[in-house]
Amino acid sequence: ESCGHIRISVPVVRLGDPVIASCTISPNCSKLDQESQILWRLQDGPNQPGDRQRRLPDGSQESTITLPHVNHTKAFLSCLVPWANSFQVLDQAELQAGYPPASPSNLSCLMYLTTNSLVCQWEPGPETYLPTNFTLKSFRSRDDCQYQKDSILDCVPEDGQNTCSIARKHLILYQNMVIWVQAKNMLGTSESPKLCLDPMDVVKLEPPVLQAVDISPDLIPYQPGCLWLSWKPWKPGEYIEQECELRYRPQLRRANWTLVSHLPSSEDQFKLCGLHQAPVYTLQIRCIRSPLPGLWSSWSPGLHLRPT
Amino acid sequence: ESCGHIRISVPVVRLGDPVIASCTISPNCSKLDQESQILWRLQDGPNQPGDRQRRLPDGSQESTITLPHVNHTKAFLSCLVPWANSFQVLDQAELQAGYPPASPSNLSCLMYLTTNSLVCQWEPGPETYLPTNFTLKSFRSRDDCQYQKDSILDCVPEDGQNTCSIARKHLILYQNMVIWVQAKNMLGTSESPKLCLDPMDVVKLEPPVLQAVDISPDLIPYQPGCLWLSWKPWKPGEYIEQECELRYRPQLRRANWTLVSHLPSSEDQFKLCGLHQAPVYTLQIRCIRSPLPGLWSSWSPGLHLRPT
Amino acid sequence: PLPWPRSFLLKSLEQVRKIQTRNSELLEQLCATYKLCHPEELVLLGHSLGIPQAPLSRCSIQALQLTKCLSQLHSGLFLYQGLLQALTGISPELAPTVDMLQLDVANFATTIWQQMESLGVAPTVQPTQSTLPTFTSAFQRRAGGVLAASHLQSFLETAHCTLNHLV
Repeated sequence: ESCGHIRISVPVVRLGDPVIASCTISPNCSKLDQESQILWRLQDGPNQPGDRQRRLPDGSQESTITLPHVNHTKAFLSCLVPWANSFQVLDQAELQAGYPPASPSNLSCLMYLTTNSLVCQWEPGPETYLPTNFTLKSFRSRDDCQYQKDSILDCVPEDGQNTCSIARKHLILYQNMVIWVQAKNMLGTSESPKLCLDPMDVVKLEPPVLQAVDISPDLIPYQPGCLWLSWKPWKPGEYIEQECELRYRPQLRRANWTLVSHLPSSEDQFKLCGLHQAPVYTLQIRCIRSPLPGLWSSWSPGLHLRPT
Repeated sequence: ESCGHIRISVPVVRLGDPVIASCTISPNCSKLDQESQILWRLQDGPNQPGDRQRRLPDGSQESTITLPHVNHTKAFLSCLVPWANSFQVLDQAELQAGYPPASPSNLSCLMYLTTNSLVCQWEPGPETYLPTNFTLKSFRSRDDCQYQKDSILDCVPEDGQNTCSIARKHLILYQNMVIWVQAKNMLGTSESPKLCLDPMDVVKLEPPVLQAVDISPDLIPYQPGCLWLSWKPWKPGEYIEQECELRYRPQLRRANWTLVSHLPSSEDQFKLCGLHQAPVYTLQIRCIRSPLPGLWSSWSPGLHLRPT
Repeated sequence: PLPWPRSFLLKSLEQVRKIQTRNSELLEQLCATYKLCHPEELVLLGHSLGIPQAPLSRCSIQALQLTKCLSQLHSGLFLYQGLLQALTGISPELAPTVDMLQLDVANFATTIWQQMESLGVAPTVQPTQSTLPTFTSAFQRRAGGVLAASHLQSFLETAHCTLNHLV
């Protein structure tokens, strides 16, 4: 049976909050001089006496100490007694301090057609100094996300990551689902606002590959300042009906983009004329799921072409 | 119950060997004209009749075919009958051809002190064209490796890798162990020659870090053509008694190395003189476990210094 | 009966295209790997194995009955989801395509079922899978898979026509 035993009011407190600890030396601790003064040591600080030491009815000695402001996020509090010309550590307690988690924010999700997974990311909020677990939670709902149709799925991110990937087998495409993030540590729990989305409405679409088309002069009469283009939708998303936008500008300093909207997602021969401002033009295309809801793809890499 | 059934003499043969197959159409296969000629198709080749077709006592029709030389490593053999103005596939058998595994060769092992694992590698031998499993097998032995003290440990390499890593918990350091590789496929099994080694005798030692030492002139009288060096053993292997070798040469075309052997593994001030052939000299050091058996470390990266 | 909402039609068309794309990938893989490239050569085997074909008679443009068409669509998708089950375990190379196809078919069935619920024409109890054919050899399982996938392809063709006609 060990001689000393520490009890703390709360092992984990908010940074700056007080902590009360008591150390009790049992009477049947033969090797110790029962009258010795119980001392305390925080981390490798000085040995200091408690606020109060008293003998309990059962003969054991009890010292109590109050640490007014815990400002170590992690510290060890030891209880000692003088012994020979040194000290003996009788017990040690671990103190942790930090903050309860703030609500995770900026939760956003993208559906990747290449990996067939819905990847969500969020901002964790300020440092809590305590081990804090984030869990991406979701359940299937009906059109208006008002009520829960399935059990809640927990997606646990890889260590320290603020992103989580929900595998295809857990997703029901074309149905709304409710998604949110829960943050939990020893001092509390918080939740992000809830998202209501159909994974297919947040598909990460890639732009088509824009290509120049060689038109042989005998087919089409020569026209100066023109270009013929073709593009095909990005393969993994070709079943998605899309609408595209083309932008082009002459390779001149401070040249502005000209935009051509409402283009089809596939085009074999698209003629662009009136390109007289410079020998070389830069062209880019991007697409969006339409008429169903979706997100714009990024612009395709710049294509630099010489008009006729 | 399906109408046709293929039987093959052997589903896996040596490349170039013959295979005999038979296809039997049961009499109670109502939809079929019992007299129809049974045809064969290898992969997507032409439909060809068998060598012989006969009616069996129980009324079923049986066609037999011999493929004299199987030269597909993997092929599908189908049994068909004419039907309406097309054909009907009644059954299909998978044929595989390849070679039994040759004995794996050049088995060698190194003990890595950083990962605490014994990593062995080998050469698998010629392509067998068949799924072939390699297993690194080992058991603890006594000094002369003559007999087996423990059960055999199987180390299964990652897919297609010809290397396997035996974790520390499976190793008894400073004891001999017998290690070999077994290769197995449908056509046979083979084994590499056996190694008898103590993991600590094959430690992959890293060279020390060679450094120049600045000797202040007032301490030691100026001497032209000299250099002072220091080195410390590689941290993870510092408990291993080692002997080192230094080599140096002037930075001249076709300069030869000069070797200084039997050096200690740790040196604070090593004086090297007689360096008059060039303004800059290149120096390298390597060490080996000694007097206990071991392997030379690689040479340290070249250190380029200007003698005094 | 109530017309089908445009968003339902557009989503269903997209799902049909998605499944058709993946289903033809599966048929290509079955052809490339097992040389089973002509479903018409497996008709006899299909009969003996009892591979069913889902009817879509109430969805044909000529005899279109919206409510019955919806329930035929749902039961057909439900049937093919089960039939594709036969393909799992055929080979590691095929597994990803089959798994995704099954999920896409199941999700499309959910879209249809939800629409039936919205229109108040959904039966109270979800259908249960009828007994599926059993396969006694790897060849039967592959041939069953080719037949199921090719039946599914023509099933989707009809569905695509109907949905296109309505959108």
